[in-house]
Amino acid sequence: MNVIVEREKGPLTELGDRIETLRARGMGGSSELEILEEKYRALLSDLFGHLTPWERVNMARHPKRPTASDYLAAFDRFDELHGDRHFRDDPALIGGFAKLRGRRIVFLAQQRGRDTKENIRRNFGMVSPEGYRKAKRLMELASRFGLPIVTLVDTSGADPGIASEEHAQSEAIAACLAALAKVNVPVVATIIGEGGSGGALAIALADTVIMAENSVYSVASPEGCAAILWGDSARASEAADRLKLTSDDLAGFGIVDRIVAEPLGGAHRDAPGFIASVLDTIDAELRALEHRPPVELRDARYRKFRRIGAWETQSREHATAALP
Amino acid sequence: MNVIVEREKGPLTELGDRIETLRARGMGGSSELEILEEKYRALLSDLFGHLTPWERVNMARHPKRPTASDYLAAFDRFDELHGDRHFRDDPALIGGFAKLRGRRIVFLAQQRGRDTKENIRRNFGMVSPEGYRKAKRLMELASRFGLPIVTLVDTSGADPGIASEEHAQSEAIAACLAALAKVNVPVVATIIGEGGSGGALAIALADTVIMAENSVYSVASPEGCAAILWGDSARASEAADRLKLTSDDLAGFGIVDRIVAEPLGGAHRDAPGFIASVLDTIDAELRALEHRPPVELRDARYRKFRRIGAWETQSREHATAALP
Amino acid sequence: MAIPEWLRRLREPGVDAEKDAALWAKCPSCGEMLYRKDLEANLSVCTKCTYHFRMHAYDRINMLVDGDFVEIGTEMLPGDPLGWVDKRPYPAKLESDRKKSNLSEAVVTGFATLDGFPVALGVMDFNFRGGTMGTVVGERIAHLLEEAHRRRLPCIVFTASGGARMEEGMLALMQMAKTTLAVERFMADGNLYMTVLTDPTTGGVSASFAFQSDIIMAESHASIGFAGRRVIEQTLRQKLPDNFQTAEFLLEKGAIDMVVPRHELRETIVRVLDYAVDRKRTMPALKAVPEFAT
Amino acid sequence: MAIPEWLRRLREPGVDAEKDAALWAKCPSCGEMLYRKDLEANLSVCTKCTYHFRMHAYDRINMLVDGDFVEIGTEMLPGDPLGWVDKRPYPAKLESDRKKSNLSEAVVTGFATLDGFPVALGVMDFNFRGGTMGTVVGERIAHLLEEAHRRRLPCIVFTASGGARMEEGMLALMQMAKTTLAVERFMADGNLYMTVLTDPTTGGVSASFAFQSDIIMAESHASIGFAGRRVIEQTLRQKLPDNFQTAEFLLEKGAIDMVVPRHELRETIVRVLDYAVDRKRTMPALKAVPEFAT
Ligand SMILES: [Zn+2]
Ligand SMILES: [Zn+2]
Repeated sequence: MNVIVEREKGPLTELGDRIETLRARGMGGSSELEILEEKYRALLSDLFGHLTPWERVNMARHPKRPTASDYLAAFDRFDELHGDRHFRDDPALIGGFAKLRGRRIVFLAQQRGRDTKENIRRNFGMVSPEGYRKAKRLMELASRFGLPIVTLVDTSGADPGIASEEHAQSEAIAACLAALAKVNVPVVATIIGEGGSGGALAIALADTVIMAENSVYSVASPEGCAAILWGDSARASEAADRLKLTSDDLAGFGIVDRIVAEPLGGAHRDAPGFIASVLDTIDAELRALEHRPPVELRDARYRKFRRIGAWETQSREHATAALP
Repeated sequence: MNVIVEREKGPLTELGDRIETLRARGMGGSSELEILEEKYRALLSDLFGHLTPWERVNMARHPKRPTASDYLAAFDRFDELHGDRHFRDDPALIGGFAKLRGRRIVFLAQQRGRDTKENIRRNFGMVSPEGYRKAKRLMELASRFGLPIVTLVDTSGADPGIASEEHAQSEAIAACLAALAKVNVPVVATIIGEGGSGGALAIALADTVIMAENSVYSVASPEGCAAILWGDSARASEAADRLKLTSDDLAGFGIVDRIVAEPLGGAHRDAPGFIASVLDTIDAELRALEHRPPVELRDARYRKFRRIGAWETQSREHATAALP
Repeated sequence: MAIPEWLRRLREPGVDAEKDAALWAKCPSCGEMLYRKDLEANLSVCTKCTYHFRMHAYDRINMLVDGDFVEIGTEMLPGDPLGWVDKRPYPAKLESDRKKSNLSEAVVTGFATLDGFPVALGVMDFNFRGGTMGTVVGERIAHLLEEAHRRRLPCIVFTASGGARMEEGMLALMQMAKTTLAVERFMADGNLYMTVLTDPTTGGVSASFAFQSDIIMAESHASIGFAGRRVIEQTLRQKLPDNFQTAEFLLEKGAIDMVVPRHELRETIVRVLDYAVDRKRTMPALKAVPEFAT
Repeated sequence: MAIPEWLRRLREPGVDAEKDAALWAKCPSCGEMLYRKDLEANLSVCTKCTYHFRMHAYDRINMLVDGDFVEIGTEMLPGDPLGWVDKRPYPAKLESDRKKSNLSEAVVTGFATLDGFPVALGVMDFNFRGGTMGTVVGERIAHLLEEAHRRRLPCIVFTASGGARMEEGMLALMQMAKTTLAVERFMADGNLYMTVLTDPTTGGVSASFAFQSDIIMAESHASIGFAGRRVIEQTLRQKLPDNFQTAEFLLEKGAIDMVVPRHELRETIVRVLDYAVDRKRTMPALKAVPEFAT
């Protein structure tokens, strides 16, 4: 049960319906409608003005939240490329050539389904080794032809099935990361929904990491974390508090470079507008990166991630003394 | 039915048995034994002195003919490396680090079985895409660390099964060839048994190609060729005549650089001696190649294969006139 | 490229020479009788079931290029290095294929522009010795790649092949090595190499320059594989599913980038060129081809 | 490396601190009661069934190196960037792991020689926070690779990890990126990078520096995978076969180069070094490490 979806039911939906009805009757601009609209905004603000980390997790998983293909629809053009050349085309990871704001790029994204049937086909956006190998191949293609790489992250995590283990999921993710470490072109990754652990990072080792305000990016799912800590996945909300998985937290750690504000109540309340602002942000970041020479680009990428982390430093003497 | 195995039965076996018996009785050096030995040599020469192409095909497929692992046993050392890192380790293609005559190399070979059980495990030396991908990986490893590549070719052809097609056998062979085209280290390939078409060539795009005298290397199996030409695979012998698949023929075409003479009656009649002379030849060829700079090596490889072929040249005017 | 009408007629796809005069062609897939003019106007795609008839190399080139096509490599013609005879001598087979197909070999190579993009273009034709690769196919492909390399032009090759050409024995097999080396040298320098696999693409061509490209397209319904379907069926003694080795099957299995219907082929190729090729770099390059110098 | 006897005893593998005084250990695989001295003398491999007990990092280092081991990176110690508290505060967990394992973090890094080959060596230890990767593990691995790179030494890393360390949140996950970048920069310059996967190697460590190496060995019977076995079983609601995710299973599945029993590990590593490393180049390099300068 999604806590955001639940909260959208009842008064908010009622109010929304009434507004719709009045609008349909041509009462736009009437004072009655204005009052209702004002009420609606106030209610939205009450309900969604201050979201807890767990509420953001639910926002990130909202069934109506725009998925990669919704973003793609706002691109100038997309030509999908398929397959790992060895074994399978993984529909959970889409990729190909694209044109965005007039710029030629290589596009990669985890693709959740927008309904049950598509979710099954897309494996709920959980990528198999074949998907990561396709991604790696396209990253290398991008590097070969000097095309910037734009990725959209939206997955609860890499596929944890038997076949994925048998086909060396670890190697596939590791190779995908290694490919991003090597590419000679700008990489801009955007967390648009759920950024689940290594399966998300595999396409997010980027020069610039953008995050939608209500998306989350986490080392483990709150449910999994709660199960490990307290043997009780129902305490996911508490785990979410601790994991520091919100865009604000991650910007604070230097893990996220840019946050794109969402409409009150979440991206799905004005999908076209929100998508446009994400694409504008990507466009701006690419513009800032695109003229940097490859060596400089790779060095900056190295330094960026090299810096991330927090630890204590002991004097070498002390450290040495404490250890054999 | 192998025509060579058939020919080995009867008088030759009888004579051999009698010689064995006398030797066992301590009659070495006796005139009786000498006469028999003389007879034996004469019979060998009668039976195997002049082999037709089809007989050589049968010699190449002789069940007692030394396989890759027999050669490996004469190396200083072998450390097998496994797997394509994605899907499977293919036992039909063995590879790894090795030391040969004191030289560190990367070794690759098709491995037939030496009995039915091993043949099933090794898929009769017919390599699957995973095997070629392992080979490609090890070729790149060799190039990375400056180790020469030594390959032994012994396969009726690439595996033609459903799974191999599903896992893109074409791509696997093509990628293996491409890897050999790129490596910065010397490559010496030796056809030790059957060199069956593209599945053999995949590990034989080499700076030096050596051929055991009675091995064969063919664009198609004689049986397959006969089936296509006359709808009758029983006419394989005739097809073998036409295909020009013997070591002599191929040396004449510039496809094979060195031929290693076999003992009368085939390599299996003195396996250790023959293996030693093959390894000596490989050693000598590596010595000739090993100090050439990578660029020169790759250029020579390019020119070597670029030259192979025979065609007519028409004056450009004529040619142009003949075509729209 | 001006192809005389009589020659064009000689080269109607998927039809025996004897039936050439006929006005109708039967679709081997749905059985529909198709009026030849309609079929031709529809790029040899069945108007009823979208079955893709095999296309003659020059028809395909006409379908693709903006205007001129400057052919190269025509001076290389097949010899008979093995002195091959089976039911007929190899030279006689070559001669009759030449007449039947009006081609000098199983591949046509040259330069052209596609929507303004200068490219090197190779097109194989199944009508000549089943598109098999002998020395001349290998030579022309390698030559095309070298000429494209010199000019830094993208190279696009349409494959259609039954594999290596038996009648040239191991010299034919060695063309896999030759073309591979040429492809690698071409690609290593950052040039775009693209292949379009058409029906059928198998054997030595499939396992060399067909699958070594940056982008692999396949034409709808094309049959693509290493081993022939019949070989596999005979080996396994079982019937294979209908979609086995089809372009659509290979797309699912991840082997190729895209399946493209013939009607969308040109625009799709142009879009890929637009993504991967720097127009500013290649435009002056074609001027080095004398025929394009004007 | 001189390890005091009392410290060595503290670090007996596979045993709770409480039972430490006991003279006997029970093999979790075959149930055999093993005399500790024998077990230790046998490199912590069960003398009856060859079950490989997990090894303490320093014991492993002792088993491998010729003589001296010069540890680096000890000045980096874990902080508490998230102010993490669950049942206990993270710093308290760190403190008790420090005491229990006598390690300052889940990886030990430094320089040594193996049969005369100078190498950079990293050894993870499951006894510290289940070998999870937090900032300091990432830092020490990256630092090791940078120092090895500077000296052009081969680098060998023994992995043992439950994945990324939850208590450091996304800062832990980012160590996958950090180590990947360090590995790639190291390897791109032609240096040998080898990993030995020991029990268990999973999650973020498995999906980064464990599987990015030139040569991947795994210790016999080690459990290796991305997702944990229990996660998969819970998701699929079915029991997995016993050999699932074992080193031996992965060898069949082509994921790793070799499975090596602990007793052959040292000599196998040395042989690989002998194949891939130019002794003449690396020998002077170690002299740049002050402790090896003599
Ligand atoms: Zn039809
Ligand atoms: Zn035991």
